[in-house]
Amino acid sequence: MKVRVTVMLKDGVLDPQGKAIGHALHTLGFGNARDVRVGKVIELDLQDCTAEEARKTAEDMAKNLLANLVIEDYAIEVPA
Amino acid sequence: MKVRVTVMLKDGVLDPQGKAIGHALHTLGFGNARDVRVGKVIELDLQDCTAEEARKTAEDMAKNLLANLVIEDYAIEVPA
Amino acid sequence: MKAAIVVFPGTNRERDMALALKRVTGVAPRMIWHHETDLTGLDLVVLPGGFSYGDYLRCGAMAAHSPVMGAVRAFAAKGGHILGVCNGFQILTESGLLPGALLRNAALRFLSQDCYLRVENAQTPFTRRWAKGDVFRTPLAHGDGNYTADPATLERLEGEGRVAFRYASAAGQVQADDVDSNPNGSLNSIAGVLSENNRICGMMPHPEDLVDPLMGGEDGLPLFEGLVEAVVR
Amino acid sequence: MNKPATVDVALAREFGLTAEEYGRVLAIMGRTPTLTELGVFSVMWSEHCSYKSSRKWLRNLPTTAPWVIHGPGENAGVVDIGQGYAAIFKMESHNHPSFIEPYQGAATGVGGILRDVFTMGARPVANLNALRFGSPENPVTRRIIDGVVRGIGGYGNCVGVPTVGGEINFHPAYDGNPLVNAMTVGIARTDKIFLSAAAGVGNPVVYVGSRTGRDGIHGATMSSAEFDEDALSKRPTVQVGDPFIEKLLIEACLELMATDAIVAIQDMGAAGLTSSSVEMAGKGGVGIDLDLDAVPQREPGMTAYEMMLSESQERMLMVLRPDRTDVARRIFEKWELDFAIIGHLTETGHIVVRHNGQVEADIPLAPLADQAPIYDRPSTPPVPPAPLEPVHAPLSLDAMLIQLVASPDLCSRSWVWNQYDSTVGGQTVRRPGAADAAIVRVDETDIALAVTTDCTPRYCQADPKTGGAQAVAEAWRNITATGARPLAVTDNLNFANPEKPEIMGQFIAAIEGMAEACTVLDFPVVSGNVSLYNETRNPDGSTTAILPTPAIGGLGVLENAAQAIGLGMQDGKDVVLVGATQGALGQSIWLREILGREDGPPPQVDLAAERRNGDFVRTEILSGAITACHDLADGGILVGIAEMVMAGDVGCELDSPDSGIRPEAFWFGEDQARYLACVEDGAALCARAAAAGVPARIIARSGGRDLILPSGVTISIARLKNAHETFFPALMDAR
Ligand SMILES: Nc1ncnc2c1ncn2[C@@H]1O[C@H](COP(=O)(O)OP(=O)(O)O)[C@@H](O)[C@H]1O
Ligand SMILES: [Mg+2]
Repeated sequence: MKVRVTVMLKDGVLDPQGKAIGHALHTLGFGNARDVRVGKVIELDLQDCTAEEARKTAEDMAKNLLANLVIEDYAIEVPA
Repeated sequence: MKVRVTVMLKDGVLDPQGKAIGHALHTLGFGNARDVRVGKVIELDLQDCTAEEARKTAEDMAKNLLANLVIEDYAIEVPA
Repeated sequence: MKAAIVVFPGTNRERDMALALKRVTGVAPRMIWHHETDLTGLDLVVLPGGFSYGDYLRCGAMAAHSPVMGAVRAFAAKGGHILGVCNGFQILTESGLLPGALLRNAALRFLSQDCYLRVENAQTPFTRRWAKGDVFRTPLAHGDGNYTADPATLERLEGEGRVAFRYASAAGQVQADDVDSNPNGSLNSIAGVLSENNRICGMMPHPEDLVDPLMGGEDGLPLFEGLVEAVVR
Repeated sequence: MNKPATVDVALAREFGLTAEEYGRVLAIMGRTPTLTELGVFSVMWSEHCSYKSSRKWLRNLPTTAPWVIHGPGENAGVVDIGQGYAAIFKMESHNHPSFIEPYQGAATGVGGILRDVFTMGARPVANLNALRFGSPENPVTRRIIDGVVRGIGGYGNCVGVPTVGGEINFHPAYDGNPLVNAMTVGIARTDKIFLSAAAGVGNPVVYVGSRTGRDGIHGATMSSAEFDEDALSKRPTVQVGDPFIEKLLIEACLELMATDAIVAIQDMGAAGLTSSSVEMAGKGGVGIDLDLDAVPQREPGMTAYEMMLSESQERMLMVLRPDRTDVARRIFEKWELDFAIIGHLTETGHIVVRHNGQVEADIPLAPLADQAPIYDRPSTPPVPPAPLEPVHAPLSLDAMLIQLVASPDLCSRSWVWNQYDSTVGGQTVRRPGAADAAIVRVDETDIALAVTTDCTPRYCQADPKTGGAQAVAEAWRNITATGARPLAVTDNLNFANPEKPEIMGQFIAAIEGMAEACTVLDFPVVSGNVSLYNETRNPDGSTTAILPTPAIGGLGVLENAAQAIGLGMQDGKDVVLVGATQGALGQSIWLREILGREDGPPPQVDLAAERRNGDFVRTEILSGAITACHDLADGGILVGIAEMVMAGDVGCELDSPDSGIRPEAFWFGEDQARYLACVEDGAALCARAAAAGVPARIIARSGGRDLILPSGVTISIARLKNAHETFFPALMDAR
């Protein structure tokens, strides 16, 4: 079961990387780009489990390791 | 228009992060995790444009700046 | 003082730390491999700098789950003294032993340079050799040293005197938005924080790399000398 | 991958072998080789692995001295530094990969040179680099600098080896072909040095480190070919480095080296498993059988050809004592690294490669090595440069100085070195910028090493022989200026296409100059690397060659680290100029930056004077008379003074030159064999110099917060620093 965990900085935590990319995009002529945020995505395959179990496991992984809840939020996708 | 660009290392290119995370997940008891790959996700807002234009612009951004096509692939999502 | 240094895969400043500790205790500290869990008889546990697990995912995230960290937690609960420097600080925040988190440096580049620290609380085992307001020089070398915490946490840290060190100019001026004196962009220029009982200290710069005139000075030495005094029984 | 089925001369050509070379392959094999065999021949006979264009000339370099333990031929050079310790060091290029993917190219360059050093049993203690970039005006340059600097830092910082020095030049000749040369220095006990010659028929061949993937297949042949637009389509050959694994590999190998398990060991560098297995067996005069099914693999379905040619990083090959394989396995398991017995030594004298029960290659090793092509390529001697016509200063002295200290080749590199961890290890006595050579103490001793990289490509372009000698002399001088005794060099000879007679002529002349300098200065070459075909094919069919760039990595030793001195100006001293000044402005930075001209001959290199002046300066440093010292190079006296002033944060007042030389030539001429020295008693030093036949004169008195010119014009330290520090941040962090 393929799972995708996306980890983004929380709203309110400054994202200098997003700011730098936003700036670079503007210089490159993409003047209409706004609110650029950068995060991480972790893709993996979970063996022998249902979509529901996969979601539950990914949730555990995110809380335990993949995200630092002090500064980050996470989202989980289990493509059908 | 919200746009999301996901940038992952090409298949076959070594992903040291993914490898290390996979290893850590195993020690944490997530023994059924396989093929862990790590990428970047860039979320942004494109002003004054249609979904189609947004996709096209994001494509340009990915090729020009967001992805390093030597070693990375990208994917674009424009949530409806 | 019986001191030990924890070595994780990818740790790389354990030798520097050992030189500093040996300098003040006269004996080489014990090296503890991250699989070990026996910390009995120790006065001080040091989590040194480096790139544990390559700093992949987040600095310190994977090391925080190492077997030894369970023992470090128990050691802390019993009032043990713990020093975390650089990657060690990141591991302490990742494992929840210290509040807050370390983000990428504001300029998004690795920084290796000297900085100046102002001592904010001199009533701790780590700072007792200094007076409040003293300024000392120390090298720093990190890519993720930009300290952050949520407003409530920050208020508590500041209110309880748990900011150990702040980045400052050579003259002791603290100015958070000045890249020269606060190079990584830390909130309130925070360079080091303390646990509630003042027995755990995490800091980004490397006082252990400035304990020998040959290497350019002894500005970092008081930290280690103070520790010896504080934990000696 | 999509590969044609038939092995023939056309395929051989695609693999970089000429028709004549393919003919030799057929003669050796007595049959049509298999694809894997052709792959083995093509990489072993590539310029990169066989040195076929350069070998004849490299023999002219002096390589011995009483303190040399191993010269060229091993993975790295080894010199005795006293008290039972040896320094092990080498420099290597990663030019082509760094153009294609600057971050990974530079990072894996650092990883590769580290392995060359720790494979011999040394703990790496210092990294350096020598970088050449295209014009700062070229928009590509900025992207390349950014990636290369991040890559060097990203790898070196993570493995925990301090990056303590290097050099950077800019020139449009490097626009399409930057140079990234990385150097590593390590320390070992003289009785614990590990070599690569395999021995002991039946002994197991062991693979450790990362798994093998389809990385960088044909990297070795690519680095032996010119660049064209196709280069960018060769991108899949990019390798990604994993410094975390390298760090574990260093620790695991050093732990194993403390036992008696290892018979022979070699890193898998260019041409990976092929070159390591062929060279180890070849050097030991034994055969080797490999079973590729046992090779740890990252991807499914890899062919024998792919595994033999893969350049996956962070891998080593070892021959072990059979009764110690379990000890070794336990160590590598502790460090969570792959460990696999993938073959054994035989008495056949052949390399035999099996995969899926099939023999994929069976090649006799002796002819593979002995009959490797060596070329005596046609060459034309370089044309001596015309003398420089008289030139005149268009600006005031202070304006020219400010312009020079702000120029790309002379400005502060702190933006660069501040991204490199220079203190990890706790042994860095002098960091970048603090002395002419970096100083690193040897753990548990008072000994310190002095290390530097140097080359002045514009001199080499104008006169390759003088340029070759100058590069060696400057490295020797940089070491001397710290008080250390120069011991030996490693080199990285970066040149363009050797099939062009004028390029071959440059190469031969540069080596001639290097050889003379190394001989006179007792500074033998103990390791090195050759990088040829550094040119770019332009869309119109013409080519742009790089400037000839024989980068020199120098190493010296101090018995007592505390005797090392820096270059920062000290308060209240006499500043003495040691060495003769003629005012040589040909090929000077002044000529280029102020008048926009690159012509004339480079400054002469008088090796006897270098030796005499340098030996004098070193003696005076060790006796304690000279307390700060800076050698003179790019920019001449006035730039040298300004650098000392900025480094020490102490000003000085200059005397009038009254030398009979025009002021711009006196202050900015680049005559060699010169030093600036801070001393308590300048007159006494000058008297001792006169007795030693060394020209010396007091040129300034230090103190205050300004640089005061003989005219009375004052330049504040702040103004100097502001000019000096602007270039890199303005170029790189422009928002
Ligand atoms: N790429 C680099 N990496 C690290 N340090 C560097 C680099 N380039 C230059 N440096 C350091 O900057 C200082 C000045 O370099 P350079 O101008 O080449 O000195 P010199 O002309 O005296 O040999 C030296 O300390 C050198 O090691
Ligand atoms: Mg130099």
